[in-house]
Amino acid sequence: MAIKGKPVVDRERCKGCLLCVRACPTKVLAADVEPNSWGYYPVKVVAEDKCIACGNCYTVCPDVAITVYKL
Amino acid sequence: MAIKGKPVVDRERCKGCLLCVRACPTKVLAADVEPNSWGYYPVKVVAEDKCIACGNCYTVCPDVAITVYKL
Amino acid sequence: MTEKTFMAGFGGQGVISMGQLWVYCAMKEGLEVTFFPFYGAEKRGGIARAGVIVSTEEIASPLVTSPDSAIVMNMDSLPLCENILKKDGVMLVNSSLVKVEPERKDIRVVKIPCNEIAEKLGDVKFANMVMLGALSQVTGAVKLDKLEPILKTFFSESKHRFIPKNLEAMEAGAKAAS
Amino acid sequence: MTEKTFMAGFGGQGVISMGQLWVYCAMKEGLEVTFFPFYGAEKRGGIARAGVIVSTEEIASPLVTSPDSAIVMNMDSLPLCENILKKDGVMLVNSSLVKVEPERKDIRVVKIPCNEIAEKLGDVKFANMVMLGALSQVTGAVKLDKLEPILKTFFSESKHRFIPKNLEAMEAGAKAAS
Amino acid sequence: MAEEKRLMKGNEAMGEAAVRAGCDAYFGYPITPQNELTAYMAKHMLDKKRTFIQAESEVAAINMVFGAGATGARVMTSSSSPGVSLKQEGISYACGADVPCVVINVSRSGPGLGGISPAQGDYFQSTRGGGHGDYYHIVLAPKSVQEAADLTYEAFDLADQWRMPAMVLADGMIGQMMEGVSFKPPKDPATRIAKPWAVGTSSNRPVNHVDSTHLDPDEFEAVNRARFERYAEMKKVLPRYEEHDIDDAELVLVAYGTSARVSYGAVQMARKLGIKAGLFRPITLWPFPEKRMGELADAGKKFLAVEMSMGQMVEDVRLYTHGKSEVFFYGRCGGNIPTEEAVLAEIQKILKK
Amino acid sequence: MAEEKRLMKGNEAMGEAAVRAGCDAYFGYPITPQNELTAYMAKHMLDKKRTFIQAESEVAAINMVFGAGATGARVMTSSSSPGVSLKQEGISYACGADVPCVVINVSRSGPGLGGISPAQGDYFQSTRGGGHGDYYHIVLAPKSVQEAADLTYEAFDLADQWRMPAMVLADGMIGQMMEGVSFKPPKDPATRIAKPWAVGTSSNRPVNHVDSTHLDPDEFEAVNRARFERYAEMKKVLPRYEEHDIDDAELVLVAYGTSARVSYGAVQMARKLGIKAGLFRPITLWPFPEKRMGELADAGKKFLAVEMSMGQMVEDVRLYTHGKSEVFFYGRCGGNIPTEEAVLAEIQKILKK
Amino acid sequence: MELTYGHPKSLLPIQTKYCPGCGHGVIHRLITEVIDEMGVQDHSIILNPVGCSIWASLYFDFDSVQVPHGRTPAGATGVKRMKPDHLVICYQGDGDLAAIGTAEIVHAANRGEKFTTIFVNNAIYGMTGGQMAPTTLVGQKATTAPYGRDPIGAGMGYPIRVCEMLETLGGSKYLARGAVNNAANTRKTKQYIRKAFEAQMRGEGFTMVEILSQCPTNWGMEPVESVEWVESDMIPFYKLGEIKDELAGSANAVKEAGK
Amino acid sequence: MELTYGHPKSLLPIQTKYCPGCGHGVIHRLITEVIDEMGVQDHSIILNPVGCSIWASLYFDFDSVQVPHGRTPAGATGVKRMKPDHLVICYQGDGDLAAIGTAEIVHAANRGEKFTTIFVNNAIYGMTGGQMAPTTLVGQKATTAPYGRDPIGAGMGYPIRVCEMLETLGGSKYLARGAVNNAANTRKTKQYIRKAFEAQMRGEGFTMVEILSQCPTNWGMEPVESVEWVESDMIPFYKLGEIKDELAGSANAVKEAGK
Ligand SMILES: Cc1ncc(C[n+]2csc(CCOP(=O)(O)OP(=O)(O)O)c2C)c(N)n1
Ligand SMILES: Cc1ncc(C[n+]2csc(CCOP(=O)(O)OP(=O)(O)O)c2C)c(N)n1
Ligand code: SF4
Ligand code: SF4
Ligand code: SF4
Ligand code: SF4
Ligand code: SF4
Ligand code: SF4
Ligand SMILES: [Mg+2]
Ligand SMILES: [Mg+2]
Repeated sequence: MAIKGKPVVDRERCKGCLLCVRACPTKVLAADVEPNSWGYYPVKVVAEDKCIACGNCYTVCPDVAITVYKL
Repeated sequence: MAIKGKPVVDRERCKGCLLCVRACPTKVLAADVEPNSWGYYPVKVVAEDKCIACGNCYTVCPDVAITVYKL
Repeated sequence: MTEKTFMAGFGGQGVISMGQLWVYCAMKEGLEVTFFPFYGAEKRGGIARAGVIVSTEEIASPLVTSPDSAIVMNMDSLPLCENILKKDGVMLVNSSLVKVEPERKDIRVVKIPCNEIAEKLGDVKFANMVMLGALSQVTGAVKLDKLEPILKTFFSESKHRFIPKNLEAMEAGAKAAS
Repeated sequence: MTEKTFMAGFGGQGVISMGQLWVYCAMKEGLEVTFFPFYGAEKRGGIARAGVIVSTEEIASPLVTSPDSAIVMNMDSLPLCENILKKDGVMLVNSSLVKVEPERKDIRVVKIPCNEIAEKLGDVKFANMVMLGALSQVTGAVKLDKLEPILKTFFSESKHRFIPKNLEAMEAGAKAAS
Repeated sequence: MAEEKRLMKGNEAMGEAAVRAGCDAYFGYPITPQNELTAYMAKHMLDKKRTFIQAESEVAAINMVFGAGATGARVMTSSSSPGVSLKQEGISYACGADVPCVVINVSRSGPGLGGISPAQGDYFQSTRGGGHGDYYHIVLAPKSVQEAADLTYEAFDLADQWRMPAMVLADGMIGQMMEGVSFKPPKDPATRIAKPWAVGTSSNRPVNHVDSTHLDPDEFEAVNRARFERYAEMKKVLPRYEEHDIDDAELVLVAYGTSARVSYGAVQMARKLGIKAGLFRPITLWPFPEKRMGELADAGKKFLAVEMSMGQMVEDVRLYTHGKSEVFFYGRCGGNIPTEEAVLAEIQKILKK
Repeated sequence: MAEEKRLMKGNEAMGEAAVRAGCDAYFGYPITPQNELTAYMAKHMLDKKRTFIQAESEVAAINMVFGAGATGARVMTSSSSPGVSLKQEGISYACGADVPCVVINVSRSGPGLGGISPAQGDYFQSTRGGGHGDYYHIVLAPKSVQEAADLTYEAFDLADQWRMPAMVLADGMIGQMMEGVSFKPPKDPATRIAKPWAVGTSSNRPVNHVDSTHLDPDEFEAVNRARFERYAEMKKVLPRYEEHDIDDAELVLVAYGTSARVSYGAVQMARKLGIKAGLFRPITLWPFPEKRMGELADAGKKFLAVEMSMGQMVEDVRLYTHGKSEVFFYGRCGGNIPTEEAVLAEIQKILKK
Repeated sequence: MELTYGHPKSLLPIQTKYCPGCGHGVIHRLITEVIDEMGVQDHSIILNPVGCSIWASLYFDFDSVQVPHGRTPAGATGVKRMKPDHLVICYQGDGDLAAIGTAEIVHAANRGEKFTTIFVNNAIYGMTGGQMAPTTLVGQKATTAPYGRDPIGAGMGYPIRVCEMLETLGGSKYLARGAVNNAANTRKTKQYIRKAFEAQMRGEGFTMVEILSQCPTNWGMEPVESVEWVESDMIPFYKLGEIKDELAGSANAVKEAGK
Repeated sequence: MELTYGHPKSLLPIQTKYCPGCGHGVIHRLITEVIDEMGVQDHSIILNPVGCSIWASLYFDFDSVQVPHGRTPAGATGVKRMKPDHLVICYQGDGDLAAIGTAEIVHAANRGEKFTTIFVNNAIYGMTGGQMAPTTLVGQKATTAPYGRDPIGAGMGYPIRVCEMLETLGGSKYLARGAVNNAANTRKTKQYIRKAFEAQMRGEGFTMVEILSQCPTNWGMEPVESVEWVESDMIPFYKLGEIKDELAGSANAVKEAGK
């Protein structure tokens, strides 16, 4: 059975660099259209069910704005 | 005919390091026993006829205290 | 005449350019000017601030401490401006982003929905030009009548096509404030 | 009592050691002392100079400017010493190398053939010890009676065998000066 | 005909002035708040096929300056406080070898890493020779972008004339702010003073050595004394200052650079309140206008030194008023700039008005 | 019981004193006339399994000192004039981060490369903060080999106590000459002051940062002001000086280090001639004994500053006598040392006797 | 539900002042991950450089020392000699390490100082706003190389390969070059860091991990563009991998592998 | 009778202050021989280092500039950029070049500055009286390494091979190592100097000749012993020869040889 994961984005820490979006093999993440209180457009989880808990998003994130759980 | 040379030592410039004595292939030079006015014991020419004008003495001398003529 | 203005906004809102254009126009109108930006530790983001002075006299301190006018481009800038604006000063507020009222009652508040006006003109980026027009209208310190040629030297060639929109935005701001 | 001595000679004649031993002995005899060497730009060769002061009082300037006594170890040092020695001062001359007479007439000259005496003892290197003995004899400022134990700490173990000859040289110098 | 006024940052204006003054070579290392100056030089010196080098450090930069200056070229470096500390050895060498050059310090808050905001804590370093040995060099303190340009332009001539480094001490405010500025025309290289002492200039002369060492102490001392005679001459002809409302002033504010601007504002405010305050602004920090200072002391003035420091120039005010006057001090530091209001309050406190 | 007197060079004596004071680490770069000190430390620190590093430069040395000092260790560096110029940035950082350390300057003649002979041209650099920003540090000036040892020994405690660099400013004469010296017993490390601010000391506390930067100007200013309060406190308790024949003196010679020795000789000669001269010798150059200086000025003395420089300390004499006294200056430079005779002549000239 | 990728303990949960996409943030996290894994948080001391990472002491939850620009290796030498049982990290930018601090890094490496240098090579001066660094690529633009780095005409020099230069020195024991431009490189970089830290704690000589790091702001790029530029332009010149590995541990590893 | 080996014209006939047997004197002569042969005496400028050769301006009969200890390459950069048609010589000792001046030599070499460095490696600090240099051999005694240079126990570092380090830099074009301990090596060293000077005048990049040189005084040896120690101890570690030769001239030479 494929591993399932759950990424959690901290909207306030995220600076919207989109490196995680690029790094995610299964396109779980995408840019939000609402800015956070710093004025950045953070990412949001758009396809949680596709997450395979690979940790790429966490690994490339410069702001530790994503944490990943294994289900 | 073998080349003949004539080394000329400037007693006052010579600091008596003896590097030329070491470098001379034909043992033309040797230390003097009389010091110069600086208190150094300069070298003197002891076998001028053996000089082959190779320039070794000049070449190693740190004080340009020897010049060599070709006869 | 001396008009000291304090401007603040989110980094990226064009606060610095707004201040520079303000003093540039003033200089071309024969006034003495100084412009002083403040930078935080952040390279990007953070609050952008500038103090500008235009005057018919030699300018003493270039530091804007109790400004005659203040520009509030976003929420975070409001407390800064309230804190510093002099009694009876005028506060120009970008009401598109600043939804609360200033607490101080001894100042005049002019609200300009800069983002909305700018968006109507096609791009929220013109918001600073909207505010510039408003500032001119409200204070009368700088006429901005030389803005067009100035924008030509201010912008690189490739951006000259945006000049008409910028002027439009400025005028829209002036109108909104009148 | 204060005795200021200026010492000069050819680099390698042991002028520095002579000065150091002089003040070392003086210190052990309970006197205040200072020793100051001068170096030229040369690493080897050149003139070696030192100014030493021994005194029953606290020593003011460590600089020896008009010494009570001067030691002339070689020809080149003669003008230096003549120049600096105070009126009525005593000049100790190594007559083995210094063949001319000092020009000044207001000083006392004591000639010691240091090199010859030293060579008689087996090595010209003892010349400085000969002069040391003479200095003690002539000035009476330092008795040198603690020289032997001092030489033990001054020389490295491997050179201790030369100590007797050094003492002999010192005594021969004293005798030559008396 | 005067050129049209331009709106420029102080840093850029100093760069343009240097280019016009005929700067042949610029050597610098990045540091805030003077980076626009280095960037300006990069662009404009390269455009003009002159020498621009981003040195590996401030130490390297000042020694490149030394080398280039030794050839008789017009050379400049710029930095800010910590970087200027690193240049102290080199500045001492340039002073010891009488090599003209221009050094700009856009000073920031210290000590240590401090902050990038404006400050005036480098007054001692600049005017007392932060490096080793006995020396001084010219120190010019502009109060505006225009003056920053003018003094930079002039610094090249002064350096050549007096054969020494000329420093422009501009605090971070002067470097960072924009004002209108118009420039002097570019210098004709032919007007430059001859430098027969320079290396690599001609073969029809005895060799030249540009150095700062002397085998013989007496010779060394003579060279130093000759330099101090030059200093004495400079003290006579070079001091420059600006005065406002001095004549009837009870309290004379003494300030340079940005703090002089603030003080001027405070004086104006005071006058409006009928308080007799005036401003004395030294433009040359070295040589300090000590003669005028003494005259003002003799005239019975009180003084208030206003600085963006914990009190450095105030020592010169004390020194040159010879204990004849009451000398007060008001200073801010850490990147804070005194406000006109605070200085006014200080004036009122002192004059009890 | 006091140890037996030893005959030592000043440089070696300072080394031995540092070892006894519990110096944990020494970092230095060779330079004449202090080389015997570095060599002494090499041998004795290695023998004691303490840290000795011949750094790649003076800049590296002072920053090694900073790093080691930040851990709370007792650390020292030594150099001579040009090398000390290179350390100015680092010293400013140490002052800004309140890192205690001992810096020895065996000063030589300058400016520039200058010469290896003794001089006192680094007074301004030492006492006014040759580096950037507002700071001072302790400066101790020994007059003899014994005092060089004593002050070095004590410098470690003072540095720790006041959390700042303590500099021993010994001219080349003090470093090079030999005199008798007896030493204080080695320090018990247990007597050291606690350093809760140091890094790497314990895990049962919040983290420690040893730095000199502050994001907020107000916070930065507060830190600076607190440091200046410490300075004010130091000015009250630290100044130290020696006096000779002051009471009835008409002319007070002011001198430190070697020139104080010379001046003492001149005073003795003067007294023998019935001339009323005295000597005031500051031992702490910073904080300068300004209070006592003021008292002497009030007592109507004249002053003659004697320096191996073109006149630096004399500025402090002028400053702290507040224009009340005539202040004269006699100086030599370039490696020349004033003679007792010349100073006496100067005394006679001034007093017209 | 298990937290597999969570915030490292020794990294404080504070918003950094770095620009969006900046490599410094990733590198900070890697350092703290390794420290957490090794359990040495309360025995770690970092020397933060003068550069964009000057405020790193706000983020790292262990002691720090902050010395002048470029002198971090000298400072770290002082720290480590006094605290040999601590993990001492010398964090440096490319201006800091390869320009003003050249002498300090060369000699610390040559002395075999037993700390680890984390060398952040972003081919630019970040903090001061985009000046040329010693590692700036040929042709790359910078405020002080307005027409691109020009080694020949303007004499601006060539990009310096620091690992290769330090390789020539006797005291350097482990020199590796990684990148943080994608997940794979980032993971490998973490391994290098771990290897270096472990070697340090075993008391081996000088260890350094050079990390190619994106500076979107001063490169004038979007973050995503910038990580691609690392791949397309930087990595071809600055080859990734272990440039020098003379660690005792490695020899053992090799031996074991050979069994 | 023809004077075949006579005093070079551009070397003043003044007794030097060097110790008997010191290599500096030989090196001075070689430099001036080449200058005379090239006929550039009145277009030569030398930068003398702070070291035993500080007084070299007394001996060389052409212009000189004297900058602070270790900063000669920076000074020479300034000189050469202003006087590109002059032969600019940067004379440096091993303390000067490889310790305090590490950053300056690395970056001058990397920028490809068009002057020639004459690097006198005598494995010791001569002028200051025998302290350890970065080039001091392992085990060699010095006043600051009283028990011999100890890279491991005392962390004193390893002898640095400067040519090999500078070889890694893009701007260095010619790096050779010679010695003046006997006539043959001395002659070869002269050839290296000539090649470097000629390349400089052609405007090629950075050129340097490292010269192993005896310091009898601080090695505590007689001069003859000292030249033998160069042979027995220095040369095995510091291999003689042309370490890097990317000169255009050389390529041509190679081509021509291949005809
Ligand atoms: C002595 C000194 N010189 C210059 C500076 C200015 N300065 C601060 S950071 C920096 C360089 C930053 O570049 P880098 O080391 O590459 O770090 P990055 O910001 O790119 O991470 C410089 C030149 C300084 N603070 N001190
Ligand atoms: C800033 C500075 N630091 C130190 C010195 C002292 N100093 C003079 S020469 C020298 C080193 C000489 O060694 P090297 O460069 O090897 O030349 P050598 O004498 O061996 O030819 C040193 C450290 C100085 N003059 N200036
Ligand atoms: S853990 Fe992997 S799959 Fe899941 S969101 Fe992150 S990158 Fe995508
Ligand atoms: S990598 Fe991190 S900061 Fe960047 S967009 Fe994704 S979550 Fe946000
Ligand atoms: S030229 Fe040759 S043979 Fe003649 S003396 Fe010199 S070394 Fe000997
Ligand atoms: S090599 Fe020169 S200095 Fe040495 S002994 Fe021979 S002639 Fe004299
Ligand atoms: S400027 Fe560059 S290095 Fe600095 S924080 Fe921004 S992206 Fe990072
Ligand atoms: S100390 Fe050494 S390098 Fe210096 S002159 Fe003497 S032998 Fe030559
Ligand atoms: Mg960088
Ligand atoms: Mg050497």
